[in-house]
Amino acid sequence: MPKLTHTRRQFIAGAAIAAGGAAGGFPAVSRAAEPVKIACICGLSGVNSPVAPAVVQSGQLAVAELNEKGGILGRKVELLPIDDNSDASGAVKAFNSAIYDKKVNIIIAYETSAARNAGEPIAARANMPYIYTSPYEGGACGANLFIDGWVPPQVEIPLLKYMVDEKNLKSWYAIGSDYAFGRGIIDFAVKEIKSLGGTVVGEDFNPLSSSDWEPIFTKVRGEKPEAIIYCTSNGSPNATFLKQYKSTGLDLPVGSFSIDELTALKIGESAEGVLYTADYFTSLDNPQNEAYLAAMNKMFGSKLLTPSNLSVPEYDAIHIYALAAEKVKSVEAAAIIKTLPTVSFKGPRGVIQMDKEHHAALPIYLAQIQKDGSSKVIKSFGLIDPGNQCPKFS
Amino acid sequence: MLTHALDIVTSAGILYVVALGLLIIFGVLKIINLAHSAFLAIGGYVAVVATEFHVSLWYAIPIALIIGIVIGAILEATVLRPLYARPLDTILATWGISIVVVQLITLIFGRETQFAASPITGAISIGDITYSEYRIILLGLALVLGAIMVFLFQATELGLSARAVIMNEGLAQAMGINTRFVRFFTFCAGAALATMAGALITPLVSIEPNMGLPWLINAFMLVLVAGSSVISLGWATLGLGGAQVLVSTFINPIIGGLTIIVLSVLVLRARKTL
Amino acid sequence: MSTSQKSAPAKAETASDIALCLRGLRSGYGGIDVIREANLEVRKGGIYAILGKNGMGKTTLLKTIMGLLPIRDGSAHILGADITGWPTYRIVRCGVSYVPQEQAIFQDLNVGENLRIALGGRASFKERFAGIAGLFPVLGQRLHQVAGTLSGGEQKMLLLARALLTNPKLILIDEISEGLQPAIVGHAQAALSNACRERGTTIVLVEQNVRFAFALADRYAILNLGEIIAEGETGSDEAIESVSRHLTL
Amino acid sequence: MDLAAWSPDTPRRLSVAKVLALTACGIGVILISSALLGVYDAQILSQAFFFAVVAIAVDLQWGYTGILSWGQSAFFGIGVYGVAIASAHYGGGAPIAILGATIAAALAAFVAGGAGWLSFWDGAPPFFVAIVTFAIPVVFTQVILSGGTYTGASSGLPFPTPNLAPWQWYRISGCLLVLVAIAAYVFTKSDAGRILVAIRENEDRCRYLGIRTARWKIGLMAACAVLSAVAGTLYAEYATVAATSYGDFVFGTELVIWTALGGRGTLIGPILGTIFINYISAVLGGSLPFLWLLIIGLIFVFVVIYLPSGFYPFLQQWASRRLPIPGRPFRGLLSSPQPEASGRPAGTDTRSLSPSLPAARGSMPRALAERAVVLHIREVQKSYGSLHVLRNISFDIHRGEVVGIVGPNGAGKTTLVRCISDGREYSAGDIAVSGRSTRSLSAQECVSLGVGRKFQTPSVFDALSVADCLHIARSFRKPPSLWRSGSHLALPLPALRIAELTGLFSQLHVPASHLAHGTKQALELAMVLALEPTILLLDEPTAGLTRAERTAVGSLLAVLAKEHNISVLLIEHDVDFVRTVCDRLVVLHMGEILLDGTVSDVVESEVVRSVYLGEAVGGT
Repeated sequence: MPKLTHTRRQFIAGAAIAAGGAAGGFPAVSRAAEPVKIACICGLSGVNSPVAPAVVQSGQLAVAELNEKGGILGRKVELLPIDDNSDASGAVKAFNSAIYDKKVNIIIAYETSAARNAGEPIAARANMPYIYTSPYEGGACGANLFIDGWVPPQVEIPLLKYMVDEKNLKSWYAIGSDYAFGRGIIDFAVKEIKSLGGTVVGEDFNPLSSSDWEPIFTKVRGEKPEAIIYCTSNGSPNATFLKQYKSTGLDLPVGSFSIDELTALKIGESAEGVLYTADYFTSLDNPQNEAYLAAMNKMFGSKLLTPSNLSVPEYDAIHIYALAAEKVKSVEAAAIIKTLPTVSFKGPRGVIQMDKEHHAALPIYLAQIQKDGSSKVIKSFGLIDPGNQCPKFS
Repeated sequence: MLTHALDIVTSAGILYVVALGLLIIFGVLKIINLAHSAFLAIGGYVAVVATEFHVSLWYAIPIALIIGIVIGAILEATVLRPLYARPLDTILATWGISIVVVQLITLIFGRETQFAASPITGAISIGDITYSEYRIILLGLALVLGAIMVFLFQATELGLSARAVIMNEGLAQAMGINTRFVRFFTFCAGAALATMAGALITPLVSIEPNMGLPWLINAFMLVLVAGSSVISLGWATLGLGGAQVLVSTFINPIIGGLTIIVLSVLVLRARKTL
Repeated sequence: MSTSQKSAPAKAETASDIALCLRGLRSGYGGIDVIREANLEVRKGGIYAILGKNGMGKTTLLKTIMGLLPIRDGSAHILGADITGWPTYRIVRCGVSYVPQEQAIFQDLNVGENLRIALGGRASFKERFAGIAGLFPVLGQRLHQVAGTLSGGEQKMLLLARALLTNPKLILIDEISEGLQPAIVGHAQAALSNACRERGTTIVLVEQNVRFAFALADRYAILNLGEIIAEGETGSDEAIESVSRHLTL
Repeated sequence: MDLAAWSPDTPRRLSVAKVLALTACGIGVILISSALLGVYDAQILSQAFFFAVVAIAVDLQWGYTGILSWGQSAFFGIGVYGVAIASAHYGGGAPIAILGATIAAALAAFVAGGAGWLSFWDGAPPFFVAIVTFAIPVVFTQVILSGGTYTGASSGLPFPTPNLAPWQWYRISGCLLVLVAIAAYVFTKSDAGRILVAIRENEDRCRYLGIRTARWKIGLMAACAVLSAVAGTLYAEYATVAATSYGDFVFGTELVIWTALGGRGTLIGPILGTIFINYISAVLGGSLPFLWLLIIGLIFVFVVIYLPSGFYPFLQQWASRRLPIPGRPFRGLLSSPQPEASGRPAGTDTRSLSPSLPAARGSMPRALAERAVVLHIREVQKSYGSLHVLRNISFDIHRGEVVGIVGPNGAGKTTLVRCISDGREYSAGDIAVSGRSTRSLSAQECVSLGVGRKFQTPSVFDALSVADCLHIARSFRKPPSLWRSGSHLALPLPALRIAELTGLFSQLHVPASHLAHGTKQALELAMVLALEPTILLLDEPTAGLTRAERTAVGSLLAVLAKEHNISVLLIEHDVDFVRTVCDRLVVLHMGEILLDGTVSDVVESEVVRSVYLGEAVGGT
């Protein structure tokens, strides 16, 4: 239990300082045989806590795989999960702890946008490479910041093209949760629908705290669109939206940018028929995914938390980091930062290609939710470019 | 037009069900029960457990009611009774209870959103429109619940005692009413109504440890505007809940979300009584 | 009711004739003792008047007996039972009715509810009300009227009816005659002496209205600054003189 | 009015040297510890220091003044966003950031003032402000979330900030905390701080001392909002990003919890509570986030029930039991500049004064007719709906006259006193004090016209010392200082007489709660007299007093009227008392004046006699 003793010593020392007493210096530790430390910062408490443990598991598998092959540059790899309470103040603490206390080599984090925005400047000042693994609204740029989750163009363009062009649904109602992600996604979707020749007859945002979608559905009834596109915040509003939608008796095709495989499974019948795109499904038929799922099963057994497109990017990111380090034969920050945009990795999602604008081209798939809540992949779009996220880097 | 009217009355019904437990505790005990949101969450999780055992929500509701009574009884005896002489501190203590309950739920069920099977998911046709069947049912339940409360308060000995305590606790004692028991019973009933409401709203909302919080402040405001009468709570939910629906529909849902809070505070300031 | 009937004879050996007994009673509000060292014995079946000017502690004395104020020192026995420290409802349930002076009715409840509250479901309202309806004909017609809309005199009648409804052994009445028309005072007087005569109810009156008190009571006491300073038979010659001395300006 | 001033050697008084020494000490600790701390500890503690500044704001409102503010986080959040929006959208640089901070502080003050105005109406229950402030963070969060790219919505708003090292932030936040804590300490010890405690202790008494309590509370809320916003602006520079979690409801409740656990009303308690809990949760919370919150919740409930004043006072008591500190000797007043009072030792037996005074009443210096009318009451009515509690009340009181109101229970005596002391109470008619109508004037405004009211049960400020209570009574004459505590107490002669005669001066530093009942009554009377009233209203001034004390009070009133020309209106039941003290009696019966005449007129009146014996009065 080395971690626990460390914590206790730190606690006692800190408490002594907090109480105004003097504390002795920390014993100097030789760094020669130090392992390569990866901070997995994620919301173990707060809104992200339902997903965060699965992210940690994904990371633990990646680290185990690396260590089995001899680690990175012959050094052992260690994963340090750190809680950021899914918010900005938690992220400030978590990033400071990772960088200054735990002295990690890289941060690979699954976080809310607020937490990312709070943590990123801290990482930037310390010149700490930082891979962000959440799907997000796009446009986050930092010299040290890399993203391997999806951004709106990657999921939105294929889904809307499919629904507007192939299914010939021209009249749309767009609904979102009122926060950055919801607004960003819906704004992009509205533009895209228009450029595809469709019309948007209504656009509404519901406060995050609200669980009543009825007034919006009443407006939808009045506008009589042919289809609905929505993006709520993850988890709970998704469910309230779909449950209440189902009970309105409106029977329109629905496209979603906020649902994921696990949530759909839990919502079940109310989500039937919803179309959505993502970069990962557990049912993906490729050897990497099969191997990944088998390894996860073996490692965690009954404690396994079902992987999803939110947790797999952590696994990919750790491998991407390892590839970059091996490529430049160094874990030195400047070298890593320079090399990361050139790495590509074939993982459970398929081929991931990091690009010059610090985002990743990803394989995208279309799925429809079945009556039992499972997601059936009905189309594969191949590798989709993230678009111009950070033109200043290219 | 019809849908707007349905939106207003059904929203008022939901708010009524959610605020009722808070109202009777405020009315009789004169305390603000911040643990109300935690009680709602307990009700929600009863529905989750029921789903896990493949029990219908209709059976989960009486179970939620019983659990609410038990929890109410324990908390009244251990936390609230020592604090009746310090009513302001009950705000703090009930908030503390709320933290404890929410964290216990989190430790048991995890932080993630849970789902409860709803007995009714469809829509019914009213005139030329379709409308959520469950919302209509919930409105009916709210009316029934209101009628039961009116009956209990108006026509039973215990209700008479409770009204007497609301009006004049000292005189009620002098009439031979065991006010301590009335307080105890009221808190249990308030907690039970809250847990039941938590279970009742599960077909419309999703369940997570903090699910009660968004309801809490609106419920407060409605109760303060309504005073301590189960009937005026009906009018308050209809008026303020209706205003919320109209603002959400015709202006936007974001301002709509603040309607009840803002209007209530202004009404109370203008009325200058609670 | 039934419990007190059973328990009263058991303790009858020690205080068979005494309905109310106070020994060195002390109580008050905050830092003040309003009642200091009050001693009193009221025989069963009698009507006892406690007289005194404003602010001498009459209301406080009744509240203390009723358990609405804590007893700081001394003891109180009712019908042989030591009720020191009992909660109010228990005292009421052993056969005591209390008629407070202020805020004595539930204004927003109707007459019937105001009456029913005193019964607390312990007996059939119809039966009991039939027993006293003859004394209060007005109330019988107005059971559904909101009590706050009754006239002052009618409200006092309601108080008396409520007090008698429970068939109490002991009634404590705080200034029932205050602000009443002479006719109604006479009515109240009749109702109370009837209760005493027919049912053997013990009545303790706190009064400023000496004429009313003396017409009803057989004994009186004068309370001054929280102490009983005089006591006696109302029929005696010195009674009027003593009362005049203590009660007028 | 003659004033006499003292400089009591107040142990509470703060010297400049002490304040400077404390400040130097605090800053020294911060500077030295900054060199010893690891980077991570410095980071956590910096954040805790900023939060502790907001906890001080919560404590000033809640612990000292009794305003439970659940929403202090919103003002912190406003500060954070003020700087963030200014720097992110209008160019970086210190001037823009300072401008943003200033606007944010003004906005915070405005919002807090508005919340105060919404919360503090007459008769508002004390929990109402808690509900209103509960709503502020909810509104704040909603506004930020719907602000799109302008506020950064849920993503937070990053903006350019100066790049300072962790220990630099540690020093900045630490020094800020020390300075704010010292300033708050000086403030709470000042005249103004004393008024806050008085408001918490007894708001009604404050109103009838002419203190505009609602204004004080609104002002305090605005000031604390500014303080929180300023902490927020600096914190924003430290955090480099604005996020809703800095202003949300959860943070608001956490601040209250930290304050409650540390010990409200102690300043140091909430500071230590905040630092301690933040530090521990950074260390423990990481590995056991949910369990940690559960423990905090349980401790909070426990503290609310069993240690309502919090941990710090508890530890202090525990420590003082272990290490007994010798009690401070009394350093009361020994002399007074008044010639007739000088030489009389403090704590004079009040009884020794009484005998000579009633005799003095016989020789009136001037005829009644010559004297000015001080209180003029004409056809005053008070009704609740159709119920008339007072009808057609008219009488005058002249300068230096003592008038008693008598009458059986329910006659309307206390209602009449209330109508005279608060112009909004009467429904019709007119009351004039020294020729100026009080119609629809508040109690505070009536005080400034010269009405002094003493309540029936002694109404003083239990937590404050006798000297402080008297100071507060004087504060309406002189605006209280925000930083100085008045070192001398200037009292008008009548107040001085009372204080001296009743031995209050020997107990100047005794908390009012420790006074005997009679001395408390005297203190309240002295407080009311400190207002320099022209008309003194007393509701049963002898209730609960012993016979000897009654006599003493009677002679005091006689002195006030005869020597200081103060008019007195008193409600009284004790005939002997009335007989010796009053020039005139007004008999009230069922809301009307039955008789207005001399004491002997009234005592001999058959009508009055029959009213008192409860006989029907002539068919009226």
